[in-house]
Amino acid sequence: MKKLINDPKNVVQESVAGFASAHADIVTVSSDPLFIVRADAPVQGVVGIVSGGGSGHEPLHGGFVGYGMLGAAVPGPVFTSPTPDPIVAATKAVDGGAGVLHIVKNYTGDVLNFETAADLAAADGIEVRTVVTDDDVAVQDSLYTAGRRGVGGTVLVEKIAGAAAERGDSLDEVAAIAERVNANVRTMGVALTPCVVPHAGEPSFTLGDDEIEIGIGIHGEPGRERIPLEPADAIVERLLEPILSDLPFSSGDSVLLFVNGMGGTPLVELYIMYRHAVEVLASRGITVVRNLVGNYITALEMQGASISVLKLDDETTELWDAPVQTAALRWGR
Amino acid sequence: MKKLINDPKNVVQESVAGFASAHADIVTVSSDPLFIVRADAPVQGVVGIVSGGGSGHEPLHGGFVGYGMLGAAVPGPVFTSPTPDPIVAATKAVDGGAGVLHIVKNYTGDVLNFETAADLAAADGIEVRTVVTDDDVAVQDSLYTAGRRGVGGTVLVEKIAGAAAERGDSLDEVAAIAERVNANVRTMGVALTPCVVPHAGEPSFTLGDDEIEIGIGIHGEPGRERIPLEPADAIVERLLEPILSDLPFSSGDSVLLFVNGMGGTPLVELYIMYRHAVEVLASRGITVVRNLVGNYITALEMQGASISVLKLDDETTELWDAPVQTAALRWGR
Amino acid sequence: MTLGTDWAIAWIRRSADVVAEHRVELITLDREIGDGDHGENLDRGFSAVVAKLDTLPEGSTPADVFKLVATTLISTVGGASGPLFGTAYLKAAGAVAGREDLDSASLVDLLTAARDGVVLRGKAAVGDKTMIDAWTPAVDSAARAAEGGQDEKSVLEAAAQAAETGARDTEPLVAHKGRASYLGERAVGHRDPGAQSSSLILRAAVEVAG
Amino acid sequence: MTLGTDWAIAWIRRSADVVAEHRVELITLDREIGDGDHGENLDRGFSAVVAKLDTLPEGSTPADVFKLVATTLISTVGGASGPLFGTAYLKAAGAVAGREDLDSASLVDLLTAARDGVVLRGKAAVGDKTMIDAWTPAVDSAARAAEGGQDEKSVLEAAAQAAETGARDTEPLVAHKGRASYLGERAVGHRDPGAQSSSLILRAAVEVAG
Ligand SMILES: Nc1ncnc2c1ncn2[C@@H]1O[C@H](COP(=O)(O)OP(=O)(O)O)[C@@H](O)[C@H]1O
Ligand SMILES: Nc1ncnc2c1ncn2[C@@H]1O[C@H](COP(=O)(O)OP(=O)(O)O)[C@@H](O)[C@H]1O
Ligand SMILES: [Mg+2]
Ligand SMILES: [Mg+2]
Ligand SMILES: [Mg+2]
Ligand SMILES: [Mg+2]
Repeated sequence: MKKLINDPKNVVQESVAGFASAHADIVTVSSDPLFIVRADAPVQGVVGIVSGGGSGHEPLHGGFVGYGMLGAAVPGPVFTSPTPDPIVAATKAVDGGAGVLHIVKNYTGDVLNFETAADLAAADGIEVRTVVTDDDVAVQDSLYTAGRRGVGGTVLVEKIAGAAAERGDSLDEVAAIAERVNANVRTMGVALTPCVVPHAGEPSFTLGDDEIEIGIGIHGEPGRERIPLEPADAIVERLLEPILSDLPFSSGDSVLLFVNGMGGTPLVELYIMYRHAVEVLASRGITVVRNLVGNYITALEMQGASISVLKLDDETTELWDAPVQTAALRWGR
Repeated sequence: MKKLINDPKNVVQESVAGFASAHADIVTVSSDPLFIVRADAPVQGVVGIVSGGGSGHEPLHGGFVGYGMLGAAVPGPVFTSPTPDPIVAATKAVDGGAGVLHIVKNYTGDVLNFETAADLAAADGIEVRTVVTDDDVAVQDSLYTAGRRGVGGTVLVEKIAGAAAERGDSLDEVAAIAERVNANVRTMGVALTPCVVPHAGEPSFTLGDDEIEIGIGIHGEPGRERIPLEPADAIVERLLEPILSDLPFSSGDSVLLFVNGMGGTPLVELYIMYRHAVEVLASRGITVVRNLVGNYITALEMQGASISVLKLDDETTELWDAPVQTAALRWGR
Repeated sequence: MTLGTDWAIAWIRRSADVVAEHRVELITLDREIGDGDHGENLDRGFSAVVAKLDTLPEGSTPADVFKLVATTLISTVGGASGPLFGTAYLKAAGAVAGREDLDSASLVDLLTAARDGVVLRGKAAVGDKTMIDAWTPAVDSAARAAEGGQDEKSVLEAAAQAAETGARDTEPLVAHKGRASYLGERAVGHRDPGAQSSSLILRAAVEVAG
Repeated sequence: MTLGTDWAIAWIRRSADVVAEHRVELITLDREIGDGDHGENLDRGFSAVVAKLDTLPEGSTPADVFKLVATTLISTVGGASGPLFGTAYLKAAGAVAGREDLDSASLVDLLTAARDGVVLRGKAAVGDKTMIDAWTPAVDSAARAAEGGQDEKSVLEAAAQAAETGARDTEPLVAHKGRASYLGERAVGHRDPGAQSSSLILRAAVEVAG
C-alpha cells in the first residue's frame, strides 16, 4: 500500500485539519466531536442540512459545506459511518430555528447512526427530518438486500436541497425537494481497480488484469457482475441501460447528466464517457440540459466512474443553477 | 492497461468533444485543427492568452479556458506537444487586436512547436509574446539539461496573467506579470505509481512496492531520486526544502500554497500534505494567504502530488482573487 | 455459582482482548464480503470501553457495566455494528437491571434481550447472513440448557458453541442484510464477519466464567 | 549512377515502413528515458507523409519531396522530434534545391544541411545523447566517403553505418538535452530513441539506393 499519509489512524483527522485550514473562509471545523460546519452557521431562519458518512469519498461531504449547499458534514472513519455524537453536535450547530434535514446515504451503518442521532437531537428539542438517498440501480432486488445504496445522486440531492434551504424554504419543503430529487435520479458505477482502506492496508477486492466490476458502490464493495474490460462506449451503454429503464426516463425528458470519477480515473476518461452518454441519451430523445463531470463522490484511489441521470423540472433546474460556494462546487459567487 | 477509453488513437479527440459538449457555455472547440477557445473569443482589446502542450494533464489547459484565464488551449496528443498549425489557428482565434501571449511549459517539444507557431502568426501580422514557465526545482543543473521544466506553477501563471489580460493590461504588461509569477514560483513533485500512456499501453516506468520517485515531471518521466516510501509529513518536508531554498523564500513572505494531485491520488491525501506544508512554512515565518488544493495539472492516472509555493505581492494577490470562470477554476461569477 | 459484576467486567475485558487478537481476521472477512473495517471498528470500540471501565463506581451492577459498554460502543464504533452491538448491550442491561448476581435464567434473559435489540434495529431474520445467525442459535441453545437445569457456565458454553456453529453456517448463505447483500451469490462461501465477532464475544463470556 | 526523385520518394516510403516496423521498439526506448511516444510520433508523421506523396506533381525534384516531408512532419508529429526532423528535411531540401539528380557530393550537402538544421533548432552538441549523435558521425563518414571518390550508395552506406554506431554509442552517455537530461546518471545504459530512429531512416536511404 502506497499512500501519502502518516499513521493510518490519523488519516481523517489530519485531512480534515488540512481542509479546514485551506477553506477557512467557507468552513469551520470542530475536532472533538469531529464535524465540518459552515463558517456562518447557524443561519437564522434557514433550514440546516447535515450529511455525513464514512470518509474516503472526498470531496463528499465536507467539500459541499457552504453557502447554498450543506450546513454541516460529519466525516466518520474511512468507509465507516460516524457515530451519533458528532451528528448530534453538527445538528445543533446548524440549527437556526428552522429545523434540520439529515441527508443519509442508504447504508445500514449510516442509517442506524443517523437514526440514533436524530432521536437524540429531537429529544433536545430540534426538529429533524431525514431523507435517505438510494439512487443505485445496481441493486436489483431491494426486497432481499439492504436496499439500494445512496451514491452519486446524493451530490445532486445535496446541491438542490441546499439551494431550496438557502432561498428560505421550510423544513417540510426542503425535505420534499430532497425526496423529489432522490426519486428522480438513478446511478450506476463501474470499477477498474479496487481501493485500499488505509487501516486495512490491502485491496478491498481483486480484479484481474482485464476485468472490470459493474455495479460497484462507493466502498469498493463488489457489484452486480464482473466482466472483461470493454471499450468506454460499451461500458457507458451498460451503465445507462438499467438507469434509463428503471425510472423510466422517456423521450422529451430534460436531464442533468453527472459523470463521476471514483478517485483514480483521470478527467480525460470521464469526458470520453460523458461524450458517449450524451449521444446515447440523445438517441432516446432525452436532452442533457445540465451536467457535472469530475470526481465528486469517490472511493479513495479507485479507478472507475459512475453515471447519474436526474430528470429535471423547472424548479429543480433553477435550484441547480442557484449560487453555491463550497470547496468543491462553486458558481454564482 | 485498464482505461475507460475506446481506440487509444481517439482518446484526445473524444475527450475534447465531451469537454466541449459539457462546457458549451464557456468554450467552443475547433476540431480541425484541434483547439479549445473561449466562447466569446476574440475579446476586443483584451490580450489573448494561448497555452497548450501534450494532453494527459487535464484539467490543464482546456479546463482553464474562459473569462479571466486562457483565451485558448491547444491539446496535443497524449504527452506530445501539439504541432504549430493548431497553435497558429488558436492564436488567430483569440487575437482581439491587443496581441497574444503564449504561455509555454519548458519542454523541448513545446518550446520548438510554439516557437514555430509564433513565427508563423507574426508573419500573419499578429503580435505574439512568449513566456516559458520553468518552475520545477527538481532539475538541479539546468546548464547541463534541457532546463527546468514548466509544471505546477504554470497553472498559477495562467490564472494571474489571465486576470491581468481581463482587466485590460497591454501585451507587454501581461507578459511581464506572467514572467513575474514564473520567477516567484517553485515546484517539486513526487510519484507513487507510474502512469500509462494509452498508445504505449505499458507503464512509463516501474516503481517497487515500497518505492517513490522524488522530483518527477508531469509525464511520468523519472525525477531526481528514488527512495523508500516515507510518511506524508516527511515527503512534504523533502519537497519543500529545495523549493524554499531555491528562490529563496524568507521569513515574512506571504505565499500561495498549491498542493496538486497527479491524477490518481485522492483528495484526502492532498489535504494531509497541505496541512503539514502550512506547518512547515509557518515554522519558517512564511504565511500561506492563498491556496489551491486539488488535481489541476496531472499525469493521467499517476498517484502522486506536487507542491508549488508562489511568493505573492499585492498585485498578484489581487489578480489571483479576480473573478474566473472556467471549467476547472471558478469564482467570483 | 452465579455470575456478578466481576464476571461482567472480566467478560468485557476478555472481549476486548479477543477482538484485538482477531482484528485482522475480522477485517479480512469483512474485506471479502463487506468493506474491510469490522475488525477495526470493534477494536476501536472495545479499546474505548476498556479505557472507561475504571470509571465505574464501586458497587456497580452487571447492568451498569453493560450500559457503559452500550453507550461507549454507540459513540465510538460507527458503521452498522456500532448501533447494533450498542443496542444489544443496552437491551441486555435493561433485562438484568437491578440484579447483582445472574443465574442461568438471567443469562438467558440477557442474551434474549441483546438479540432482540439487534433485530429491533437491524430487522434481520435468521438466514440473512448477519450476526443474528450467531445470536439466535445462541439464545435458543442457552434457553434449552437453562431449562435443562444446567449451571451458568454451561449455559454460556451452550450459547458460545451454538454461536460458533451459527457463524460457520453463514458460509453457504446468500446475504439479505448489510453490505454483503449486494454481492448476491458471490457472498456464498464467506463467513459473515459480524456473526464471527459475535461468536468470539460469546466465547469470551464462558472463558471468564469461574 | 546518381539518385533522383524516385530514390527520394522510395527513401521516404521505406522510412515510413521502417518506422512502423520499429514503432514499439522506439516507444520502448523512449519510455525508458523519455515519455514513451517517439515511435508513435514518427509513425503518425510518416504515415501522413506517405498519404501525401501521391499529391506531388509530375516533374518534382528531390527538394520538392523533402519540402513536402518537412511541412508534413512539422504539422503532424509535434513533440521535440517533429520540429527537429521537420527542420532537417527543410534544410536538406534547401541544400539540394533545383538539382534533379544527386551525386555523392550532393548527398553530403543534403546530410550536412539536415544535421545543421537539427542543431539550429535543438542546440545539441555531439555527446549530448540526442539524434545529433547519429547525424554528426553520419555526416562526417559520408563526407570522407565522398572525398575518397566513392559512389552514392557507398556514401549512404557510410552514413548509415556511422549513424548506427553513433546511436549505439549513446548508450553509455548522460543526456544533456531532451527529456532524458532529467534522468542524470540513470540515462546511462539506454540508447537515445531519436538517435536510433535517425539511424533507421539513414539505413532506409541505402536500402532503396539502386
Ligand atoms: N441489518 C442488520 N442486522 C443485523 N446485523 C447486521 C445488519 N447489517 C449488518 N449487520 C452486521 O454487521 C456486520 C458488519 O459490521 P461493520 O463492518 O462493522 O459495519 P459496516 O457494514 O457499516 O462496515 C455484518 O457482518 C453483519 O453481521
Ligand atoms: N535539443 C535537442 N536536440 C536534438 N535532438 C533532440 C533534442 N531534444 C530532443 N531530441 C531528440 O528527440 C528525441 C525525442 O523525440 P520525441 O519522443 O518524439 O519527442 P518528445 O521528447 O517531445 O516526447 C530524443 O530521443 C532526442 O534524440
Ligand atoms: Mg464500514
Ligand atoms: Mg512527447
Ligand atoms: Mg464493514
Ligand atoms: Mg518522447
